[in-house]
Amino acid sequence: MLKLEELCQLIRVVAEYKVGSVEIEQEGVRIRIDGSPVAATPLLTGSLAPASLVSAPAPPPGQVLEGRSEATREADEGGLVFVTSPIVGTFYRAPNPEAAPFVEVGALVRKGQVLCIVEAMKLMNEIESDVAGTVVKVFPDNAQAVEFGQRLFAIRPA
Amino acid sequence: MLKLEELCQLIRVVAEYKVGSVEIEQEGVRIRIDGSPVAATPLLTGSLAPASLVSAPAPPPGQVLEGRSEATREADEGGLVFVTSPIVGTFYRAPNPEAAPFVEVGALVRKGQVLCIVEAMKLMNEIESDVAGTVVKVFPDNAQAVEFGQRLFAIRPA
Amino acid sequence: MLSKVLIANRGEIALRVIAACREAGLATVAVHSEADRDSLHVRLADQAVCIGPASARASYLNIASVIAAAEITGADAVHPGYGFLAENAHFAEVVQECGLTWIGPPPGAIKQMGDKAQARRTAVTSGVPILPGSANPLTSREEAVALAAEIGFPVILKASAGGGGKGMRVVADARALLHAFETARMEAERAFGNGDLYLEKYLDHPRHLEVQILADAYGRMIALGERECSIQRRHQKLVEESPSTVVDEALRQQMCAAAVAAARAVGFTSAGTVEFLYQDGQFYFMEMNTRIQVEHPVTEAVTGVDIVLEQLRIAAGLPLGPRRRPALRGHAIELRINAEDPVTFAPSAGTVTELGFPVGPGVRIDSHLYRGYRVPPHYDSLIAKVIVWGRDRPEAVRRARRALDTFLIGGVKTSIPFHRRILEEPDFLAGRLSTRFLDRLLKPEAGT
Amino acid sequence: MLSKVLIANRGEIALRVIAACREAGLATVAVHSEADRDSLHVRLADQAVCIGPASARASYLNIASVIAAAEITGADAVHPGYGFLAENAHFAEVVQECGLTWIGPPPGAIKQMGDKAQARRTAVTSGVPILPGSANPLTSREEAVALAAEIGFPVILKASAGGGGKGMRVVADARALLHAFETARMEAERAFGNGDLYLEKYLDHPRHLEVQILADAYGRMIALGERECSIQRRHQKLVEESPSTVVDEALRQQMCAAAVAAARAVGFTSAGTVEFLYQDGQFYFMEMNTRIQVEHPVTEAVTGVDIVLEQLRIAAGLPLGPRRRPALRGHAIELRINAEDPVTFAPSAGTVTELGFPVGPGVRIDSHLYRGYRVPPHYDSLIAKVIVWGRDRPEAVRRARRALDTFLIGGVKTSIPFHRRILEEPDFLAGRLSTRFLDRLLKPEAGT
Repeated sequence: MLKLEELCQLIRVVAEYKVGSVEIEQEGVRIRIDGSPVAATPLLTGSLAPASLVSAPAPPPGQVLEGRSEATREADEGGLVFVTSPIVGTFYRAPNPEAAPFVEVGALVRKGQVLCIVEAMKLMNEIESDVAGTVVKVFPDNAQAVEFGQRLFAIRPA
Repeated sequence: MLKLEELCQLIRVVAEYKVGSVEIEQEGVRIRIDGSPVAATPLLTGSLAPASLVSAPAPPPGQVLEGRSEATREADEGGLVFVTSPIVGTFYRAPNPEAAPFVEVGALVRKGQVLCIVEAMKLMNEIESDVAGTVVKVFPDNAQAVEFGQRLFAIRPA
Repeated sequence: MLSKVLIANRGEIALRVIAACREAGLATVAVHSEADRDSLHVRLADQAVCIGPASARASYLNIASVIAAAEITGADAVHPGYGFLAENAHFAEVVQECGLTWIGPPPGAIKQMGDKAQARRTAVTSGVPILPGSANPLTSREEAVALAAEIGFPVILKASAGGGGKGMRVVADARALLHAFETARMEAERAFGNGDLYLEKYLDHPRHLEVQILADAYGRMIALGERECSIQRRHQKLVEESPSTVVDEALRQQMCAAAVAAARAVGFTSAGTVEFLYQDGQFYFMEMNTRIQVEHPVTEAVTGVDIVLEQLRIAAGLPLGPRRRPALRGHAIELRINAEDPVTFAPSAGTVTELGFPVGPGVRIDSHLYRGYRVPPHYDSLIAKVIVWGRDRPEAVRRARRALDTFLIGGVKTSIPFHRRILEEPDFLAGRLSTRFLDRLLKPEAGT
Repeated sequence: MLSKVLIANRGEIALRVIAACREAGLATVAVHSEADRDSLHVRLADQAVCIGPASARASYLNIASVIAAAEITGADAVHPGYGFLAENAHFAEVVQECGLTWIGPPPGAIKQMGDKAQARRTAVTSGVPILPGSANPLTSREEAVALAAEIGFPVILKASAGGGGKGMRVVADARALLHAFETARMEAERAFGNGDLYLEKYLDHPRHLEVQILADAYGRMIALGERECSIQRRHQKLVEESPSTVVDEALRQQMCAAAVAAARAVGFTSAGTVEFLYQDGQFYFMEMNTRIQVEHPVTEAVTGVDIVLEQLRIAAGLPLGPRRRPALRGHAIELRINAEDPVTFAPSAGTVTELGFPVGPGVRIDSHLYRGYRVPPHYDSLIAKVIVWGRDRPEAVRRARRALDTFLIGGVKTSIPFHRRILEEPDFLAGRLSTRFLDRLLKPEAGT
């Protein structure tokens, strides 16, 4: 069926032309693009993407797309909540190199519990969970640089 | 089935023409495009639109897509056929200013019947109907300039 | 030496700095707010970091975020562009304290020129003329009259605490001054709870002229001639040109010497601009901008010097490229195209649905627009600079008209029609300019 | 006088002509094929007429359609741009017979220069040097050797009826010539059924130099100096510059005089270009192009003259703007950006999904691109011209690199990476150019 690049192009067209929705069904595959704008902006893609700072799968181009698909995702994935970085800096999973990570995938966290540290200008900023639930995914690697708004954790609310 | 580029074009047409929705089903493939605009359709601001030569409602953007959108239109409008101008020139409904028009709205025409004249470089080019049927609409005014491909008549085939 | 420059800005100036960095062989880091994710500067830079939400305060003005972005990308220098943090001496200091190179003047020079009263004192001690007036609040009508006689009428009374025209009076002679003094004092007293007045020479048709300065770390400082920036609306420049129709080579030499003297007095390096008011053959120091300016391209067009590239060279510890003040060749005009209603001047955010840039000789477009770009409502409304060059002023004007007439922008309202009108004004064509130029042009508009 | 100009072209040159018309105060009519409905020239012109389907033959080359479009819009003049009908003398005649002004040279001049043999004879009678060779087919080996000795070795044997290398031999001396003569004759006989051979001086590292001419209806004709166009791939120019690194003022004067002599001999008016081959201090007339050329902007950049505007002036019966040959100021380079694979050179039609034009001093972009534009497969692949100017050649080269590095085009492949490579070639940087320049550059590429 459609390749990713083609699908992206399709989404772009849907968004640019502000079409309500597009559905494609073929060989048991169903694609539905809901054109209602979730938030901002069309996405950037392809070969021209700047050698972005961040090597995580999410970052600059990605995020825009994600914002768009969140509504769908929540339905599909059972209402995940994403904890994003409130500052620019370096992501640490543990308070120091010898210590165990604050949280692992599968851990139960309570609201206000420290999930990680983001270091900026020599300051260690503790990032707390704003929801109680189970950690489903940790997005950045340890010691990876993170941008403002970048996804750090996915949590399934309790 | 449709190629991506074709699909995109379809969406563009749906959006541009503000069509309600389009569904295609063929060989187990189903495509549905919902055209309800999500927000305001972007348009070209007045001042920038070139003082186009042609004042008819259809022309420039429309035509490119005609061939393609006819299927839909036929269903909606009862299978109209459009006679377009094969040359650039001046449209005349009658052989001379004193004569009666070749055809009027409501007239029955046979295939090959002269519908009008388009004058170019002092030559009077007779335009014949390529279908038998009833004249439903005459698009240009008499003595109006017409472009290549511009709609001249709508005919409901007999 | 520099190797990677973080550009703490957005829009066309971010593109401009990235271009200069490319030419200099430097890697670049863009920073951007969430509203600017799809901006060209993000695409064009080698790396990009989102530093905050749309609000400028939380992103482009957020010093900690900008510095953190430099840290995580390994940038070793910061170019501030104009606006935002460009004249924030504290930011410049933080940049330097973090071991990064500040591509701008020494923080001390920014501070000294940033305090307007101190800047005027600096001008005076450097022998640069300032607008004559009272240094301290006037103690009596009699003192006011004596001082006005010394300065020469007309003069203007202003409230020390004031603004918005309250306590302000333009007077043409001693009799009028005596008459106005108490009223103005009362008005000021009522408006601001402070009746202190001061007095200054009044210019009724001043021109805004400015001199571009470049200075390296080795004591070489040159002026790149003047720019005429009199066409302003509420202190926002709309049209700039070089040379000025009123400046001959003798005056140019005087103004350049004065600008250099003022800049030298604060130990200035990098690129900056000394702004003057000019009327009736006299020029008066107003202030110095210690950064690259929006209108720098007109000077580039008539001198051939790449001012941003020179900033990079200077910051890298290289000597200035040009060795002496270059002659001004031909005539250049810049038109600042804003996304705004050309009649009401209300900002016009929205999506650019159509775009065609002008082509042809003598036209440069610095713009971050593309078709589909959404002009965000959060920042200033400049969307493109049209810079034209001609062998003489009439040719530059013709090319400017051509450029505007062939610049297609759909989806947002722009100032193009307003600029186009300016280019037909007899006073503009005759080079009869003053900061009042637009007052006259806008007055009839109010009635329509 | 003119009032409304129909532009019988598309793409960037249509925009360029519309811009010049705007500057001259002339109304414009765009014509376009069905494939070009959404093109900028359609949007920018005052009126637009669809003249046929995508195929150039049925639209842009369709004389009747173009004339009919002029008739129904009331256009009173036709500018042909370059390519398509630009050098079609019959079209020029039809335009004039229809009472329209032809913005180009007299049809007779187009015809005389269009016939390459006649053009060479014109050059000879005007005292302009041509590549020495045999005027008629060679009758014997002995005649060939005698002529070769007179011309000087190396020489090249060519089949009169030929092409594609058949019957072609480059020979370095008399012995080799004697040896090659019969083989070449037999090869030609077999390939073309005609064994006639002729002989010409062989240039093994010629430069393609050309001189821009402007001439008005009052007998004033000036040359605007030379352009170096040696960087070609299959006779398609890719990079042009002015001045040439090999032309000094004395040579420039000679070449300009020769160009003017050849143009005068055919009663030339409007804008045209005389093309020469150059090697080892000698130049030889090749042909004259009787139209505006793609690369005219480099001459505009170093002279300040708007060549298209001059065409309009001349056609309107006005005298030439410039009074004498202008000095060439600084250095200009043009890069022709094509929508093509930078390695295979296969055309790359498609939709432009991302677009960012270069900013900064010394850069001019003539392009009809916008984001979302579909590059049609029906026409030539030129999508943008990048013209840079610098105070000297090294600065122009640096700016050219900067412009390419900051020119974002997504969705179609472009020649930008190939152009970028050229700008790093030691021979290019040293100005060691010849029409063979790209042969060497392309050879290693074949292996990868």
